[in-house]
Amino acid sequence: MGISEVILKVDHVRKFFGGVAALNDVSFEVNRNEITAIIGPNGAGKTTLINLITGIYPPTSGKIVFERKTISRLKPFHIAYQGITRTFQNIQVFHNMTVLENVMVGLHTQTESEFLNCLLHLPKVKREERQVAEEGASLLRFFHLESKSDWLSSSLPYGEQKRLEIARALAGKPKLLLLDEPVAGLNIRETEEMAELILKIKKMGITIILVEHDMNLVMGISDKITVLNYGQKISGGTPEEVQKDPKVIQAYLGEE
Amino acid sequence: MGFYEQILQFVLTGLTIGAIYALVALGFNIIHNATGIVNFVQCEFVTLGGMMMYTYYSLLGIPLILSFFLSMTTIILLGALIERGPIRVARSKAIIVLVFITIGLSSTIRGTALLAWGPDNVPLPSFSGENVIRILGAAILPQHLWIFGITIGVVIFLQYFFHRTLIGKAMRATAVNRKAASLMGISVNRMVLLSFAMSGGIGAVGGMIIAPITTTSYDTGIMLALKGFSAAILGGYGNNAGAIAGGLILGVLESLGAGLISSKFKNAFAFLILLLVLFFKPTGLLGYGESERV
Amino acid sequence: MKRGLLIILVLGFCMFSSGVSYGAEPIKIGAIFSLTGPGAHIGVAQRNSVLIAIDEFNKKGGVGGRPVEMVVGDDESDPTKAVMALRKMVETQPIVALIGPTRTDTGMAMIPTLEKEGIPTFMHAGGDVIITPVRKWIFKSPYRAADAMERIALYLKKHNLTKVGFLHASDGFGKDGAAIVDRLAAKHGFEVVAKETFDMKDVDMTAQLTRINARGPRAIIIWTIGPPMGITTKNARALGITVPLFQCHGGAEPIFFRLAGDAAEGVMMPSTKIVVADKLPDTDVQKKKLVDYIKEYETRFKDVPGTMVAYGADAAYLLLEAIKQAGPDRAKIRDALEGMKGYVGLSGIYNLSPEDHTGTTAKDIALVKAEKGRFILVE
Amino acid sequence: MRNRFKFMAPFTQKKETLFLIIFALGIVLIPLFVKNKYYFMVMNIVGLNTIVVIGLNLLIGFTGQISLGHAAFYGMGAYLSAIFTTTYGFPPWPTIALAMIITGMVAYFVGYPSLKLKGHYLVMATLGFSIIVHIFMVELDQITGGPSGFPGIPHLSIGKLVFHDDLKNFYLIWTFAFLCILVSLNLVNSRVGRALKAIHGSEVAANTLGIDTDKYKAKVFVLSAIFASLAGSLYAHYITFISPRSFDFYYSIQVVTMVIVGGMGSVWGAFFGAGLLTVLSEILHVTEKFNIIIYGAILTLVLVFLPEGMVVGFYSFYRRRKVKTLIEKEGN
Repeated sequence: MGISEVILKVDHVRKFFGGVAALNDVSFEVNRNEITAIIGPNGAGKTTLINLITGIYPPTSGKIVFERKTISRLKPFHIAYQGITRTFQNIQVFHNMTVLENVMVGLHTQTESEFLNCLLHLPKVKREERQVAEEGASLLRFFHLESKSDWLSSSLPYGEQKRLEIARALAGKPKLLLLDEPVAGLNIRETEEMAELILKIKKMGITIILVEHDMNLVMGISDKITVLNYGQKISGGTPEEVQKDPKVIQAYLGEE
Repeated sequence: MGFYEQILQFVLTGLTIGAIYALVALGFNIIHNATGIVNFVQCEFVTLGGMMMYTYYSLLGIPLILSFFLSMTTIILLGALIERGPIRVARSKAIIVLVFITIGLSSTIRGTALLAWGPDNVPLPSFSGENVIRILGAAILPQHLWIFGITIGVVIFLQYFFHRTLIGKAMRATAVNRKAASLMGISVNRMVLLSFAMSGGIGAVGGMIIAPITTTSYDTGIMLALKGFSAAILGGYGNNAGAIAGGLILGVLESLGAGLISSKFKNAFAFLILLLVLFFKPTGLLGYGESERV
Repeated sequence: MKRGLLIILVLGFCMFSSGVSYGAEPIKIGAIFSLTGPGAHIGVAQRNSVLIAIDEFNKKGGVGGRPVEMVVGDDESDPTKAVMALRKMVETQPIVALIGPTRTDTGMAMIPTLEKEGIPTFMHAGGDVIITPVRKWIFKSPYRAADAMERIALYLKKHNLTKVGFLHASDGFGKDGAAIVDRLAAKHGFEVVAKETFDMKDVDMTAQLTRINARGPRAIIIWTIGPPMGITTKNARALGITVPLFQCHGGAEPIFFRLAGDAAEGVMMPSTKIVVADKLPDTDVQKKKLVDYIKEYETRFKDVPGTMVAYGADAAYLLLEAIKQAGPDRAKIRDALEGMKGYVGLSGIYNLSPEDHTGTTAKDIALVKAEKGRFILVE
Repeated sequence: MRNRFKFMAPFTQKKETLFLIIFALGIVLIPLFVKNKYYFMVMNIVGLNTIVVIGLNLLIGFTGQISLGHAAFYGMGAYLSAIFTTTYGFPPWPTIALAMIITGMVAYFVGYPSLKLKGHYLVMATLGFSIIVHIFMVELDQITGGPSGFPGIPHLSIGKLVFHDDLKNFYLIWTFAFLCILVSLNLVNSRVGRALKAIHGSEVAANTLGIDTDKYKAKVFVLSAIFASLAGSLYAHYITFISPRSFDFYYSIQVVTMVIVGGMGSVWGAFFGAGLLTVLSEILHVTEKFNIIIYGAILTLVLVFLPEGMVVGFYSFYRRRKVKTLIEKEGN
């Protein structure tokens, strides 16, 4: 493997919740245009890590650097503007909006009309609206959701809601996309489709962090894997290296 | 009356009314912890406590003590009824919808009370006479002692209930994490039902013990409850010890403010404190009673 | 869909507008009271008081055989609703005059419309702002607050009580009183040593009374109506305050005893003579009228009339008398009202004039004292 | 459980233009059929309430934040206009704008700190604030006239045209109501509108998509306060008398009920809610005391059984049926 550029660096990060350490001194790096998986048993701190990277809460100590910029004290919306978007473990599509509108919200960082312009519906807003609607529609085509674009998102079946959430995250033209358990609850066929989709996204030049329990998926598509247990990083490397690591086998694979 | 006697007088009256705020604040907390909502029917629990006692005692001639417990039971049942009825039936369980439902119910009950008892204030007799008691130059009524005593009783009962009984512990567990609690086999619905019943009972007690001093009417509960809520925020919303501290502090501050600064803006004090706490120390004096969830 | 809603809405309006048509026989007068909301406990009693006056008037033959009919409206103690109720009445009913409303703020809200439409109006509201400056079409029946307090001042003077504590509600009525007490202090040579205020919804006025008491007043005047009358009295007694307590001229109501309980004993207040009618000397010109009225009120509403009832009834009596004299013509009724002299009412002898739209003076006011659940005449 | 709380994106743009035209026509045509001043007054109050409710709906219905303090902003508009024009002789129209600016700034200071907090703290902050404002209206009687109210406010005028009767005020108030509906529709069908709805849907998700949720919540709160202030100023110049009683807690509850009955998240629903409840409370006048019960009962029943509100509720029922038939067709 050639020399790859580091896009995200997690540096000695700790996170305490009321004295309990959810993450304890975790460091790892993510290379540009790779798929990096984070795995570990339940309660290992995977989702906490994603929440820290996307700024849901700040780390207790340590820092997170994205493209040479420290982002660990930024608010989530700032981080979105830096080019990081995500999906959620428990789907967070906007139930009160249509499928198309959901994706259009995803385009928020790509547009700039503010209150006053919108109230008066200035020509600029009109232009932007048209552009946003078109881009949204083309994204929906990419995700095979175009026939349901004016459905209320809550009326979509589960698998399609998952796809919609990814579409929405992708709309923000991220450099780094974080997927929190994208195939949880999907059947085998849907999981295969999702794997293809993730690889397709990678081909678009987007770096991906993947939190997942499905080992077949993780081993199949990841370039690198970081393994967490009880809030600590216990292993890291290529899928082959990780699979051989006795610590991982003991802590994780041994369980199953 | 010298300056220190005055101060003592303000503090004593402040503590009395503060005890009522504390009871109301506890009522708010219990429901908040079980459901996450602000329950506006708390106002009516307080009102109805006094009005039911008036009905049982003054209109039906039932002995005072019996009236007290009858009235409390009635409001407990009402609380349970509200949970079993509108709150559980509601098609949407979104917090915003549930809060608004309690606002609607509050209005409905207040209107019904107006029909049933009319707009006039009605008196309740003191529990034991009206002979003024002098403490270091300050004057208080026997009813004030009843208020302190009963409030302390309620607090001790709650302390015991939440920390020593299985069902109380289950309620605390539900407050901390609903999902985990239900996985542990705790019936969340039952806990919510219980919380409504308990808030009802506590609110009713507050309404009953203050009524002999202030008289009571179909809408007395509103101001008491809103200030009780301020007390809950002051102490840290959801935190029971905070509710008691918040109530007493608010009562005393209000009384001192009215007495020493100006009685003009007496009612503004409580809400000013509410705003200041929200702006500068939103966790209240003693912090949240629950952990943060994302 | 939306159009459907619009149609429903418009239909709704049309249903209103179909209106009700009556024969032209009865003469209509409007009456707007606070039947609900914070002013309700007074508004309902006042409606009752007016009902009696009108029935009595009709029994005596009305205006040349034409009965007077009262069209009742409720302002919900809300100024906006008051104006709406008035507009509705003006548009749908041929009223020649208006009685009410109950509250000062609802009254003030209605004044622009009343003046514009030219409707002679007898209000029940207590605030003197209603008739200061004198407005062409507006009269009011309750005593001027200044007259009522002057009655107390005379007592203070007589008993040489020169240091006075003043406690008042923060509503319009209470604030009027606060201004008046300063004027009277200068006039009658007493000193206001402390002045405190409370909100109508307050449940405890101990702090304010403590402050007042600390200044060593020889008498305390409390200026409010409704529930706070009871609470302040109770609080004062609880603090062990023994100096004479005065409540305002709206206090002499049966409910005062229920609100204040044992603490009521000895509290004095200016009042209409209605609460002490049976104790008046037979020479009193108002006595017969009062006794008859009370009997009628008690049999009809199973309730003891208080001082507010007298104001309500007088507004009606005066207006009916004017209608009788002038016929169903708004301007003539107004002129007749203004010319009303020496009319013996329940609250006093009314002498209305272009300068005086209330017509009573401090002389008409009785000072009464609460004693064993009844009011007695002090002097 | 949560996804049962459904909103429909109720109307398409094309339909909205049609409704706006019908609405404008209605404003122009109604005076041809209605002559009774009382009905105009009722409609004018509906208009004023509509302005407040539309603004409040942007906050409650679209963004999912609860305010129980809009009576205070309504009152601030009314009092600021009354005091500046009557006491200090300011020209009325600029004063209305000034009142809107002041109210907006005050709203920002009240709203921003509590909107940053998780949970429904705004409810209590606004409630506390509105009680404080009410106390100031009552206590600062040198300035506000205290509880007896503030009389003698001038009518608005444009050149020689004085808006002194119900009909002229009808045109004035409804022109503003129309404009408010127009700009609100613009807003909700835009980037900002979507951001607000997204905050209602999931605040965390909205934030991770680049939406500055704190700022948007504060801004929409300010906007809703400004709408209320405008309505308050118009009210003051229309009735020419104001008193604290018109701006108390009950008014806040009333407008919130209108939002909910009309439908959270529907601009037209706001108009419907304001109209229905204002007219209803006039009709219910007959029943006197039952008024407050009926209000509460309507609020409760609508929320329990039609949490989307009546307009959106019925509409989404219709949509759901349509979607169902579509699915069935697809199946064939």
